[in-house]
Amino acid sequence: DTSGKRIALSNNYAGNSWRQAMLGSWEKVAGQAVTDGVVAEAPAFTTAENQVTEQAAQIQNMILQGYDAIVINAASPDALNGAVKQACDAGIVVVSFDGIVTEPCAYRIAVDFKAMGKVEVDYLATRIDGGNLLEIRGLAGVFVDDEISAGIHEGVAEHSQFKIVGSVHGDWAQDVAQKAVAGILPSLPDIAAVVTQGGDGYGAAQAFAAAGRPTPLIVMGNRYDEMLWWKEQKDANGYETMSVSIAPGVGTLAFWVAQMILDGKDVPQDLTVPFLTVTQDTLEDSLAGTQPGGVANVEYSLEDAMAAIAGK
Amino acid sequence: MTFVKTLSQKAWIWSFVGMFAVWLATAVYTGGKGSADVLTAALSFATFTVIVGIGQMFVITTGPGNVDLSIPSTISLSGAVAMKIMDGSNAMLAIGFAASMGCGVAVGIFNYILIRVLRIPPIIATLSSSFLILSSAIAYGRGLKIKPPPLLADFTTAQIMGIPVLAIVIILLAAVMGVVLNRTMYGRSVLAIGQNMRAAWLAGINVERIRFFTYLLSAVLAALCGFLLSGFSGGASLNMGQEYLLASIAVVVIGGTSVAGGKANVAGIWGAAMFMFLLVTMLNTFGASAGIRLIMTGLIIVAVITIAGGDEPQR
Amino acid sequence: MLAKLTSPRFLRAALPAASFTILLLAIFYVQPRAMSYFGMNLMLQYTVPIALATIAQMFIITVNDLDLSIGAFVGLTACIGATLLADTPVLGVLALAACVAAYAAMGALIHWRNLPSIVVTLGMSFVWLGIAVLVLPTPGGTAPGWVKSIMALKVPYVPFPIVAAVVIGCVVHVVLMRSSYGVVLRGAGGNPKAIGRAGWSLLKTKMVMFGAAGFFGVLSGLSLIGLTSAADAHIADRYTLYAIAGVILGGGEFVGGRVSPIGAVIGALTLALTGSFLTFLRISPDWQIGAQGGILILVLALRALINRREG
Amino acid sequence: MNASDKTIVSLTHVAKHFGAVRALDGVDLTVTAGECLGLVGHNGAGKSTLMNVLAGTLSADKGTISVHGHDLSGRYSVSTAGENGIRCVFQELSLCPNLSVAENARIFHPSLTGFGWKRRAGDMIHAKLDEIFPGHGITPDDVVADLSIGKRQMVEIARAFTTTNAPLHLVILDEPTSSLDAVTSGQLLDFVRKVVGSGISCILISHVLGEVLNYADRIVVMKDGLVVASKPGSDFTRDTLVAAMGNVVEVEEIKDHQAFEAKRGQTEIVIEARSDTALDSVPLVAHRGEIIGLAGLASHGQTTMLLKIYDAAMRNKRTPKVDGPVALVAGDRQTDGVFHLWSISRNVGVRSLRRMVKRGLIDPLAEAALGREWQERIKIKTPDMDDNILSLSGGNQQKALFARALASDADIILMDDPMRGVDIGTKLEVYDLIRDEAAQGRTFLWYTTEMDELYNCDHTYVFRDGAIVADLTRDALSEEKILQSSFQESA
Ligand SMILES: Nc1ncnc2c1ncn2[C@@H]1O[C@H](COP(=O)(O)OP(=O)(O)OP(=O)(O)O)[C@@H](O)[C@H]1O
Ligand SMILES: Nc1ncnc2c1ncn2[C@@H]1O[C@H](COP(=O)(O)OP(=O)(O)OP(=O)(O)O)[C@@H](O)[C@H]1O
Ligand SMILES: [Mg+2]
Ligand SMILES: [Mg+2]
Repeated sequence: DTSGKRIALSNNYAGNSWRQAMLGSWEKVAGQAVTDGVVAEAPAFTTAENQVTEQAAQIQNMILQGYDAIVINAASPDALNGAVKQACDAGIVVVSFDGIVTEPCAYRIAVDFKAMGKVEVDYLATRIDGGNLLEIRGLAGVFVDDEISAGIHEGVAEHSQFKIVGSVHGDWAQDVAQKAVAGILPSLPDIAAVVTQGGDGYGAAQAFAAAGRPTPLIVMGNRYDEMLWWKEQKDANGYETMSVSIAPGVGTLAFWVAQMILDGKDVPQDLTVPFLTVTQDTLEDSLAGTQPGGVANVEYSLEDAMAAIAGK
Repeated sequence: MTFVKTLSQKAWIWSFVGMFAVWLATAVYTGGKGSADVLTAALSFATFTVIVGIGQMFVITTGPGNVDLSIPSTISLSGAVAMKIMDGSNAMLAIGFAASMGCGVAVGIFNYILIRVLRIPPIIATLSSSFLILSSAIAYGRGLKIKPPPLLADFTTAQIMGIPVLAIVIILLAAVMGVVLNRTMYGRSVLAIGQNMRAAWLAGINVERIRFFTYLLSAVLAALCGFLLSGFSGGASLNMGQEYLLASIAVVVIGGTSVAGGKANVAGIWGAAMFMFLLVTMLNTFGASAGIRLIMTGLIIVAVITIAGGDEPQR
Repeated sequence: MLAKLTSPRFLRAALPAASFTILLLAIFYVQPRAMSYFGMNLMLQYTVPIALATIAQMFIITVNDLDLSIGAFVGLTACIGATLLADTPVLGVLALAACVAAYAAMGALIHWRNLPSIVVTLGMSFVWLGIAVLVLPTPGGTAPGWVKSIMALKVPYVPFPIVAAVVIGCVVHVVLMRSSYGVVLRGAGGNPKAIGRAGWSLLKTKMVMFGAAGFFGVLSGLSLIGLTSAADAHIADRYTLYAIAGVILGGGEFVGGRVSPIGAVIGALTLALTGSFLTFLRISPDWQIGAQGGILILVLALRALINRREG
Repeated sequence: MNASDKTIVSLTHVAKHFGAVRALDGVDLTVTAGECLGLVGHNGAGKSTLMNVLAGTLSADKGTISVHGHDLSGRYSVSTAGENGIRCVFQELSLCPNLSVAENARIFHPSLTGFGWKRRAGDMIHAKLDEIFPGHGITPDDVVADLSIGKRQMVEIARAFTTTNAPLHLVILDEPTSSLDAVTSGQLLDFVRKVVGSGISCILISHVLGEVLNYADRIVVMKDGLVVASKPGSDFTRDTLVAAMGNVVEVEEIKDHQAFEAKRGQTEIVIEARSDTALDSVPLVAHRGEIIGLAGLASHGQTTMLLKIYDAAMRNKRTPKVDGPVALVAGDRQTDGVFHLWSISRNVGVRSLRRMVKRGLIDPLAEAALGREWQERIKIKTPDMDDNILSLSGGNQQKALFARALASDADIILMDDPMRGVDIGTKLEVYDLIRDEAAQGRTFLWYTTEMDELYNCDHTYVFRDGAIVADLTRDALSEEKILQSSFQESA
């Protein structure tokens, strides 16, 4: 019985659509759980700045407030370990997801970002014979960026018909990506496809259009605007691509995992969740299920969570 | 020769020199491929930096300690509000624009109240208000990504002979602002306040009214940037203003405006904004690793400013 | 006595401390558990590196410059600390010393060409970040054991962060505000020409101040990894703004060499505490970011009251 | 050899050019031990430039400089000057405003270090202040920014005379009395005589010729970058000195000049103000077209009163009553006056911008014309009004500020000891200008530390401790009366 337990979400950033969708899912699922009396409290906390030290301080404040479990989307995989360890030492269950922490005492709900990168190239190999690729990366020096990029490069090494002719940092932001692509595009040869990390596909499409270049095959990242654009293209000229990203609802999985641990259930320390893929066929459904400005999402119920764990 | 010499003493000329050098380096590397298109792209993107840069310039010119850190969140809020109100319909364009300007005015007034009535140092006042503004944007739109009205999208992306229409408009705006700075009472007052606030007051300048207009102008231009930017990039997003925080300050200062206040230059903002864009483009084209790219970016900025040199020391 | 306590200058000096105290009391009110050795320790731990970075920024502001690179620099020193310093201590120490020297050189360059420090430091922030990314391409590394044990120090009765803050504030106060060379350094901010006319080298004062800033930047980076035990190139990006805000919150001014080391430390603590206060309140996630701004404004509005009295 | 024993410094053929301006055009100057050398000359004659060369802050383009018989040309700097016991109190103050009085003293003495330096520095400067300016009211812990300009000047002067282990042979005083009132000026000059008696030399620059005539052993007259006369002080009279300076203006004794009829009552009241102290014996009243003097010892509330009136006018406050637009001539030109990035023309024009607007834009031709007009009228010595304001000599900067106020549309002109550092020739012309303007209906409020100037005023209000203690009409005005009111203890 966890009806007296309190679970807090420590979130390091709220300034983009993915995070907003994540917070929305949390509020919906965890809020329902509180109403249903499954847990006593499940507030979400966001730091004003995406900053390790602020989040560490936030976690410490949560320790002080005596939460039973802390669910974390971390600003850094290693740099929060100090605070996480303190939480564990205080007997608090720590579950990290998306931005996971490496501290051994914490639970991790990880996405295999490397595989995500590789899937993109694998998909391209099924679609086109080969050609030049443009890679849009995330924020330099951040772990996720390196992982996805490594996966992409691994894929390219496997499929030697592809060649990455340009690589820019789009910081996972649509407008930054648009700017970076617009700058490098004039000097690039014909681009067959664009591999992305999510949140930047629409910006790339805009940049190609603005430069008057033929639209290449752009791998999308499940954002509403990306899917909407894709849909328009699909209806207009049968444009075909794929879209892949981690679902913001994974936060709710983390919530249930924390709840189960508090409930005394046996949960493995490391879980891997599949990333969410939208294909040509599922596009309409995904689009319909996503609210404007959001991200294609899957929210977990307790049963889903149990299934996810059992499936492991 | 004397022409070259007087020109080289103008701080702003160096931003153009830097811009040209970087562009040339890129062109040489790519064998001239797409060099003209790169300039077009640079013009399109520099436009937005210039809009906020102009506002930031006036603020910075009013003296040390004056800087507007709320520009990024004002961009986000204005974009979100305008997009939601217009909801992709051309008919609502004017109303959306008015709402966006309204955001700017509100932010400007709010900032000024913090600075004036609550006497909070401007840098902290605008930092605090930026948090509040961002929260408003979140609460209002939750990162809503609504497409801009086609008319707005077309206008912001239109080109005439490879020159973005918006860039032409903003070049005109910059020219007007240059005149405002140098040839109007308001501009003169800003320059005077920046040199010595007390002396300005004693010379009959209504210091507080001028400061109010300056913060208002900065916020309104940020709002305008948000409006146009969301038209240009196909919708508003919460983090779309983020990169303009440092960029707005950087282009102002690289463009020859003195952080000590009292000395400003509008033309330099254009040079600096183009320079910053082309610099990133050059390094992207060279394809160096992220670390090397960052180091090169920094060193080139420092090199340009070092060659330009600082102000002549006064007697 | 009473006259002295109500004099404007005393009030102005006491302002940062008053803001801090009120914020602390508010926190104790909403979360009584914070009012304990353990609680204070937890709540204030992460303010130590921020305080050090703020002091670094203060040195630069003293000589009328502004450092937009301190955050990136702290990140770099953290990365060096978690890699080189841990693996090959000699090399690590040398690298950190080179960082301090690079800062001093930056000061020399700014003086020599009379450059706007904002642009130079902005440029250098990319350089620091770039080097950090090269040193530590993905987050990780481990802090040297001794750094960790220093930061985990348990002082009886008084929580370590408070001891650290007092020590930092007092040491810098003595060096900058009390020592005879400190006078020259501050004077170089107040009226550089007068200092030059009195026969002092302005180049030297700039280099000393930037060097000192670099040194405290290194301390900040090391204390940070002492807490986090691992590093990340972006670990301290936000310190740049926080440090500036902390100095100003602590009663410093952008020009004229008017700074207060103790005020700056308190300013840094105040800024950090606003975040904590927020966690103790229940606010809808939408408004949490805004609430932090709101709290800052409330704390600062107090100053308006006191300033009013000043007339 | 014997001669050079007594010579402290000698400069020969020193020249210094700033662009086209020949500030110094081949100057010879020697200072011997134990003499007070008076240095006079019109604004922009090159006095400050010469002193800067002597202090090592400017290096001469040509010429030699030797100290105690050693030729130091080419390697002369601030520190060599200091090592050789040469100190300078510059015309524009050189204190650090953010530091305390004691700390500013420390800046001057590299050897003041180690434990307890602050107390030693404080004692040292305090003792020197006591010695020169008894009753100065300054404590070593005072922050300089909080001090009035007069007190700052006192601190700087006292600092120049303090000694630690470095020798002290020569103190240069560049217009030391410009911000001091009559009493403190007297204290300083008496002290200078005393110091000179002990073998230390002083160079005294002043535009108040009486000071130089009465206190200098030898007087050197400069004109347009050249030394035109150098004779024992007793060889000059006021008239011959003025003549040597090259002023064509007949020196009229101001006291005799006036034939003021009492205007009071004929025109309406435009200003009525009281101080904040509630101890005023009378309110300050000004009728249109009057010249009102504010007297008393320095910083006894005169500037505060001017600012209060200015503030009321700017914000349309009800009290104090101010009727009409005001303009202010700042006395502390560094902090209250000049815009250091601007040209002279712009500095003059800033108060009159509204008039220069044509079709919404400031007309640069009108601005330049205004600048030229006032360069002419008030004789601002510069080759080009588009040059930076700081290229002007101190007195000429002050004239530019004067021009700013007079050129404006203001009916009421507030003057905060506006003649600081203005030469005698110009002063007399400005007095005429002021009287003419007053005759045309402008009202002047004139705070001055120079007794003589008060004879231009219709009414003089004497201030003490922030309160108005006396209202003297032109007829009743006398130096004794003012001093008496300034010192009289309130019963
Ligand atoms: N009476 C004055 N004397 C000199 N300078 C002034 C005076 N009043 C204002 N100033 C200068 O002009 C600046 C702005 O003027 P303003 O009077 O609007 O502000 P303030 O004096 O801070 O406001 P308030 O008097 O309403 O509290 C001040 O910060 C100050 O530098
Ligand atoms: N830095 C400078 N740049 C250009 N011109 C200068 C500079 N310094 C001085 N001058 C010029 O040199 C001349 C001499 O100036 P100086 O300051 O020595 O005059 P002064 O005799 O001290 O006058 P005053 O009595 O007004 O103080 C002036 O014409 C002045 O304009
Ligand atoms: Mg002079
Ligand atoms: Mg005088």
